[in-house]
Amino acid sequence: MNAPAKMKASDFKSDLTPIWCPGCGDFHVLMSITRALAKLGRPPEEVAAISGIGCSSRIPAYTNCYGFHGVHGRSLAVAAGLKVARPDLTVLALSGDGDGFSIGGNHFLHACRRNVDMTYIVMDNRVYGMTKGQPSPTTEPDWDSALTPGGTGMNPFHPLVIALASGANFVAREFSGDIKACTATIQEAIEHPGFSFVEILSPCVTFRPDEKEWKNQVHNAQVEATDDPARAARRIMTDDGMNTGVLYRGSRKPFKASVKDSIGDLSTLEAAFEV
Amino acid sequence: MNAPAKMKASDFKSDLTPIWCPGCGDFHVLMSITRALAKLGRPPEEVAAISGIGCSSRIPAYTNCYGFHGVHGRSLAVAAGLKVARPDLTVLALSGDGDGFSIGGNHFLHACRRNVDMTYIVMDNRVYGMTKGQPSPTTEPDWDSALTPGGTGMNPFHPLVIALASGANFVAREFSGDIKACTATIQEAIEHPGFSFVEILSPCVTFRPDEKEWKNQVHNAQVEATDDPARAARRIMTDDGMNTGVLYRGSRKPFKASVKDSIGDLSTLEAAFEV
Amino acid sequence: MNATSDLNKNVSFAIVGSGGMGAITAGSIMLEAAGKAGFHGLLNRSVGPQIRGGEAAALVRLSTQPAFCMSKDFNILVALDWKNADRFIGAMPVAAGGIVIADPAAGAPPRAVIDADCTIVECPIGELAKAIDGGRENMIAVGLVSRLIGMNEEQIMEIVAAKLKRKGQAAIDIGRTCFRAGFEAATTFAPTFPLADAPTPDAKRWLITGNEAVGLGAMRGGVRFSAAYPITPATEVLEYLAPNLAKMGGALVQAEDELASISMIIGASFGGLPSVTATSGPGLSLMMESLGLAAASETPIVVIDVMRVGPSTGIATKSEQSDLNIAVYGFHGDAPHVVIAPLSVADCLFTGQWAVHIAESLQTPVIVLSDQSIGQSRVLIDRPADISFMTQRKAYIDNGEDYFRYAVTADGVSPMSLPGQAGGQYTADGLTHGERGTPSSDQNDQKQQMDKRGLKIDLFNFGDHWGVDEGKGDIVILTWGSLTGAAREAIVTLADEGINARLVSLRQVSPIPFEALNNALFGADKVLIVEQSASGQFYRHLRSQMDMPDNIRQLNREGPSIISPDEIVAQIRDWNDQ
Amino acid sequence: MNATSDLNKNVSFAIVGSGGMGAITAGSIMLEAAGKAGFHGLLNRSVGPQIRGGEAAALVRLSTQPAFCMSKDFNILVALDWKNADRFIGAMPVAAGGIVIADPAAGAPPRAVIDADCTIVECPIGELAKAIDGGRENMIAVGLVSRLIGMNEEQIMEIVAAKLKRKGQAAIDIGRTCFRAGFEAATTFAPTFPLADAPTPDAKRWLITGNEAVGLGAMRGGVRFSAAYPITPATEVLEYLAPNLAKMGGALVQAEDELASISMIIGASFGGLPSVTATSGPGLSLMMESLGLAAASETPIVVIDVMRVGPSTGIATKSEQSDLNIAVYGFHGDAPHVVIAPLSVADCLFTGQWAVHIAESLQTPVIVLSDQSIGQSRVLIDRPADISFMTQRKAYIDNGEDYFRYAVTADGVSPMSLPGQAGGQYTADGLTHGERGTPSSDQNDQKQQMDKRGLKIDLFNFGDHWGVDEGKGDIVILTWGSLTGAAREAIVTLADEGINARLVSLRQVSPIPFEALNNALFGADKVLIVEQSASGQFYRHLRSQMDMPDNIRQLNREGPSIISPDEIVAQIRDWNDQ
Ligand SMILES: Cc1ncc(C[n+]2csc(CCOP(=O)(O)OP(=O)(O)O)c2C)c(N)n1
Ligand SMILES: Cc1ncc(C[n+]2csc(CCOP(=O)(O)OP(=O)(O)O)c2C)c(N)n1
Ligand code: SF4
Ligand code: SF4
Ligand SMILES: [Mg+2]
Ligand SMILES: [Mg+2]
Repeated sequence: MNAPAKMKASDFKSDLTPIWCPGCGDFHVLMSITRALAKLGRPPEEVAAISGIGCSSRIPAYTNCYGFHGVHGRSLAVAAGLKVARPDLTVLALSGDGDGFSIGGNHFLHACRRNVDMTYIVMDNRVYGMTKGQPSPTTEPDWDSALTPGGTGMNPFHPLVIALASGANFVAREFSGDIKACTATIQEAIEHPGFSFVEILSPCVTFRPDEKEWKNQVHNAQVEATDDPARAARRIMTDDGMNTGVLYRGSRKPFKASVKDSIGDLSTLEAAFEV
Repeated sequence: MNAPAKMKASDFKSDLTPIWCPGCGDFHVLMSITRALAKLGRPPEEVAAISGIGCSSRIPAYTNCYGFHGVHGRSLAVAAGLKVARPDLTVLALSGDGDGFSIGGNHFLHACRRNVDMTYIVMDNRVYGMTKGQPSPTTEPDWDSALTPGGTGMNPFHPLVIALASGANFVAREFSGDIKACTATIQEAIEHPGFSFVEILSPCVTFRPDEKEWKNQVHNAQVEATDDPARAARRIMTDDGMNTGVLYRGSRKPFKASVKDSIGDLSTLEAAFEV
Repeated sequence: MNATSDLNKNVSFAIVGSGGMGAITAGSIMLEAAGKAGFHGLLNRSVGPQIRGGEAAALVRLSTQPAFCMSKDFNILVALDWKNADRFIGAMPVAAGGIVIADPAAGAPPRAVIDADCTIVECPIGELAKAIDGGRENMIAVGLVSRLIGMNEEQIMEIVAAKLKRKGQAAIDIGRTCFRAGFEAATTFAPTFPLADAPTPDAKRWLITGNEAVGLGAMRGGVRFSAAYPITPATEVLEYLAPNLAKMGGALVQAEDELASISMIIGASFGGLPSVTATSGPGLSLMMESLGLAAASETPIVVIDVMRVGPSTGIATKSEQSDLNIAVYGFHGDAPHVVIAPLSVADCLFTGQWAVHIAESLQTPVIVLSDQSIGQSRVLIDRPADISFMTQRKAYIDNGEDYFRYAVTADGVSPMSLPGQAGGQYTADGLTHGERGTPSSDQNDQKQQMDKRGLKIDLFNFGDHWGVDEGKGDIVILTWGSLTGAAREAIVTLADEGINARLVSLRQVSPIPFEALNNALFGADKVLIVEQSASGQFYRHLRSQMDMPDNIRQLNREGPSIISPDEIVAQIRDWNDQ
Repeated sequence: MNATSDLNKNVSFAIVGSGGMGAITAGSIMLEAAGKAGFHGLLNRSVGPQIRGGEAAALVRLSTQPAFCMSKDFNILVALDWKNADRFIGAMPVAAGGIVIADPAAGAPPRAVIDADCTIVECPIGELAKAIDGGRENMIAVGLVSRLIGMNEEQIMEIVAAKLKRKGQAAIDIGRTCFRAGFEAATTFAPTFPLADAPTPDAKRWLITGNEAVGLGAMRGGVRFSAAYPITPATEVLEYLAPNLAKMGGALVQAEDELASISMIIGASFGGLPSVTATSGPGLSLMMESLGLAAASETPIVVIDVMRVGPSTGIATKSEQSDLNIAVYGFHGDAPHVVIAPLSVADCLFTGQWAVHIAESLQTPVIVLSDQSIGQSRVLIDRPADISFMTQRKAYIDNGEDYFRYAVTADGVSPMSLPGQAGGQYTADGLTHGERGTPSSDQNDQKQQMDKRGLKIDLFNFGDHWGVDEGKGDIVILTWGSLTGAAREAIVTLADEGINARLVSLRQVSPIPFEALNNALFGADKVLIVEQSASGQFYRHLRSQMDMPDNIRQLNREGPSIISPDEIVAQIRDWNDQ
């Protein structure tokens, strides 16, 4: 990554009007991402934003980067393929809690483990927004919905702990409304080598109007980020889920395979078949 | 579960000859399962063994229980459906490290979280046996294979930590060669309410001959099982992967939905549509 | 009821606005009130990709007779606002001679409306609502439309009161005030479209969507377990099942993805419980491997695919009939199974029940191809008849002999034991296996079991449920599933013009009901094949398996715009003239 | 070479044993030695489900001319043991007049062998091996067979020495001692099957499997990225690519499942790199949703499906041609794409390369239907010609105007920018979209883009690679993919009998090459359609899309037993006699 050029957040915004509900937290996430990219200073064409399906997954087309809006749940795998094939690019995977932790859970586990140098931002609103309000893995057990009358009764999922246990190299949680913190953390996540994971609490004002209260509930983690995953995991497992900030900075080796200069002459390969 | 009747391990063995390689650890796992079931004392027809695809997943047909040998990676979901539909049965899901943690990783996460009352036994040989020796998520980073020359370079996966972080209610690790310990742990896992997970280190003598050494490497966990998942997770994240024994006994509420006595008369449902 | 001489047997209206304004609620209230008054009718909703703030429209047709499909144009269009109207107004054209009521504050009507041969009337809907404390535009719209079609305050307020009961009398009163304001505002509007009197129904009408009906049908068939992963436009099937299964002693589990949901119903069915899931194309794609497992392991399951526009993630909220290929041919290997399709919103009930009957009888997966156009339509129908199939899995009875789960039998169906039955233990297997279930790579085992699985379907008695053959004449309109309604209207219209055409439509999509279909097509002079798929999947499916008559034409296209009765009529008319 | 007068142009032998005994290594050594000596030949392996201790057999055919398929019976059968022989011996019958060499210590030969019209000779293979320090039965077997077919020590030892070089001279010497022991033991055995002299090849022969060849072909086509999830019988494609991609500057990533592997290659291809994955039926099922995404987002990818016996998990190690349906029709929605199939082991190379050419030219997914019978066969072939296609994605060139990724063009192919290109930014989308890629639910956008995606394939010049039309006569044997070899042998045999039959076989499975195929079938009197699928997927596919000649018969069945030239000959002979 070269030294920041004079780029503005607006250089990273497309001219499409987002189709989110007025007040949706994702507007702020979009702002933070474009600001972080501007600070990073790479031109938009060297950044690729990969997503799945969901309200949150609509985000790539609202940036002025290269984007890929794929099928539900697979953003991480598409992004990993892209990054290994094109190590020169800055690759972001962008997802929702349903896309990323429910149908996409397996790719999450293995992306952390694989530790490809990219950044994963999940807009966690603890609900399936796009399909009109079903519980996601991060939804509280007693949240009532048409699909799960009376609530799921299941403990919500700890994305940050799973990330740590599976080997993510940078782990943070932010709140969408705090654009400054989000911007700084996203920038750091991108600059951190290996797989960086940022969970952004991003309210769904339509199906979870209660989340409008989040702005009063989040609080900055009172602790310094650690580089001991076991310690970080224990800490997160016992926090209230509203702690924000960078929680873990690791130094594991990023994934080794990547495409280099292609050799066009296959004669050595062909010779191997001669008898 | 009623008081143990006089059942023998052989009552739980079918008359099929397993097609495993001579010396495969799975023979011992089969012995331990049948012994544990005998101790449990439920008749074989009240037990169902559900598996995916792999050498290890062949196990159901070698028992005299009801069995389901499904497709690769889905044993946990089939088992959950069965248990919710038939809460009267004892349900075991049986899998390998590839079946369970690679293609089946998402179901693993969510089965732990859902906490349906069943027992998950994974025969972990740190390799894909059936497809002739590719690395699995638990394989060491430097293990050489045709598919990953020089090794994957990736940190192996911590199934026990993932289980804890996602909410499994009972977590243990055993070594297949220690039939007595395996038997006791499997029995306890079955009797423990909610989702119980037992990882059994079970050598693949053909593709991982080095694993014949496991018998000298495993050692009983020197600590008491805890009921604090954060503590257990931290402990396991820092152990050497060769600790055996019950590592966590939880008391989370098992999954609530289950089928009860079916009501045949749907007239109240129909009335709801009348105008 | 209005008593002018100029009464209508049919009236269609659209209420358009932005998400959150309640246009769809307004349409629902009117439909329900009409149902109570004895009318038939249906409601479709048209919503944009935005959840809130995007466009949302209720399209309603009311009729004195059963209504088979939405009308292609609308007598009345009420616009609460015109936001994004360009994006969707093409789908709800105003009929010649129709009336458009628009709030001048919402800006100029879109081109398509201005150009239409209709009367445009201004009405300050927003202001009227604002003038009432707590007032809402949508109830003003209800008043406007009621006045124009001749519904009265009592008919409407009965429904409103029931809907708002929980919110208290004050809310009901506000609703009434809004209704009156709209009703009053419309006194001078013309033209009006007063409905003729409705015949008094024998029993209470039902108001139901296709998604609810297919869920209820499955439960009538005995389903007590479901596993769910939400997807538009199938989610309402699952949301119907969730509380109602629980009420009847059953259970629904929300799964982490479609791989899990299909696996869960396989597990439950292995345990003996008839089980179902619902999804749409993207989810069905993910289920194919396990559908093959259900076929090979002979585990009965029902998958309801509420089709939407494809390919890939396509258009979630719009209809197409383009999952026929994957449903019939999307398996790896040869995996005989059954695919059926409801012929109307009401028929979802029967088809849902029949699906369970077939699956349980044959121990095979059954795919139901519903689609958005019927799944999300709400209709007024006569109470559907009780149908009871003698559905039972062929049970294992312990006779002391060794049990062979996959025993070859005369009808191809092997007795199936259930966990808990002593002596019936076996391991179900998706690998090639012999009669006992043990994996095998033997040619004879493979052939024997493949033949058995084919035979049981070939020999099954599908009864006379294969489809419909209506009307007379040697022109045949051949279609399937949801387009049956449009085709039915078309033959009525054609008959009025003196052209005799028959409607032949398949409920049984695969295996093709060869005998019945050949009989139905016998002697046909012209056959028009109508389907909502750009590649003509239905036509290609038929011709892959049977010899087709010579004189065939196709009326087919991609979604989202649904083929209308008029288009069918036009094609037949043209062809007839040649 | 043996110089008796009674020389053979073809000889087939099988070496059977248990996994771990090295039967397959023995067969490979002989094949390689034969290749060096100028012969053609091929080797199939037959392995049971056990990794070790289960049955394992090498089936080898050597020939003085190109050999298209395995022979249906074997001149020589060497049994290292008879364990599980009943389970597989049916698949390797001894030819009339053949010889069976068995170790008496391994017990009695199975019924099928005893009943065969052949000579059974006892030979204490195990004892001979044990007598040599470090000796192995399989090298004894090599000696035995070499003696019977007339290969000499030097020919064999050159190969053995190369293979054992790393293990040192001692190992090589042990091998030689074993070879000699077997060779000596066989001096008195009869009958023998000495091979005629081989023609001297112009260049060095290649020894290659279909799985290797398709991998190399893809790399010739420009592939430098792959993502892999192992599955029998496709794993060797991936295991070939892993080290060889790395050598050429590319990379292979092992994925967590097939959902990930297909997604990864889509990502890499979006980045501009031609990409491939390989799988078999169960994995292909899991890839269908994302294959649809590749079609809708117009991302070029190649998926090699090495078919095995289905349905469901079926038989992993055996061949069938029953994934045609899913490959062609297994998409939800209408998603035009391309399906091709190699016609032989050697043709895997061309077809692999062609697949990449088509995918890149059309920005579409291409599915290659190989199968176990060619994927895992090892053959001796002449070095395949260099083929170079002018493969290039239609590139985006910044001309200062706004870029529309999905612009409508005359040939249906839109210029595609690649990340890094300034001004070319766009978001690829699997939702229905307009020219720019923005999601849309507009009928016109849907139609425009559907038409475009169909058109680009319709207009593509597939050249004369559609398939083969060989021989002459008005009887046509119509087949596809791997059965081409058997059909080719059949027409040769038929010609010898004076029956002129033509071979028409499709490499281009979908879209069907209508013009070429109609030309090939023009005037055909009888058409026999040959395929390895119980439901006749190929035949049904053809008739769904085109009018077929009247006089058609089918020779088709499920796997694992592969349709042989003899069966084809018998069918034609019968038909001709009628
Ligand atoms: C295979 C598949 N299954 C289901 C869906 C339906 N679907 C679309 S978005 C979504 C959930 C989105 O939730 P989340 O990722 O949290 O995004 P949000 O809308 O809340 O931002 C689902 C289930 C789909 N498109 N594809
Ligand atoms: C969808 C699918 N993908 C791949 C395979 C091939 N396959 C069969 S078993 C297996 C791995 C088995 O590994 P593991 O679960 O560790 O079992 P083991 O053989 O080691 O006991 C794979 C990849 C398959 N059968 N189905
Ligand atoms: S439904 Fe929720 S997540 Fe979706 S756009 Fe609206 S507020 Fe945002
Ligand atoms: S290959 Fe390995 S896991 Fe499979 S049976 Fe043999 S020893 Fe066991
Ligand atoms: Mg969400
Ligand atoms: Mg394993």
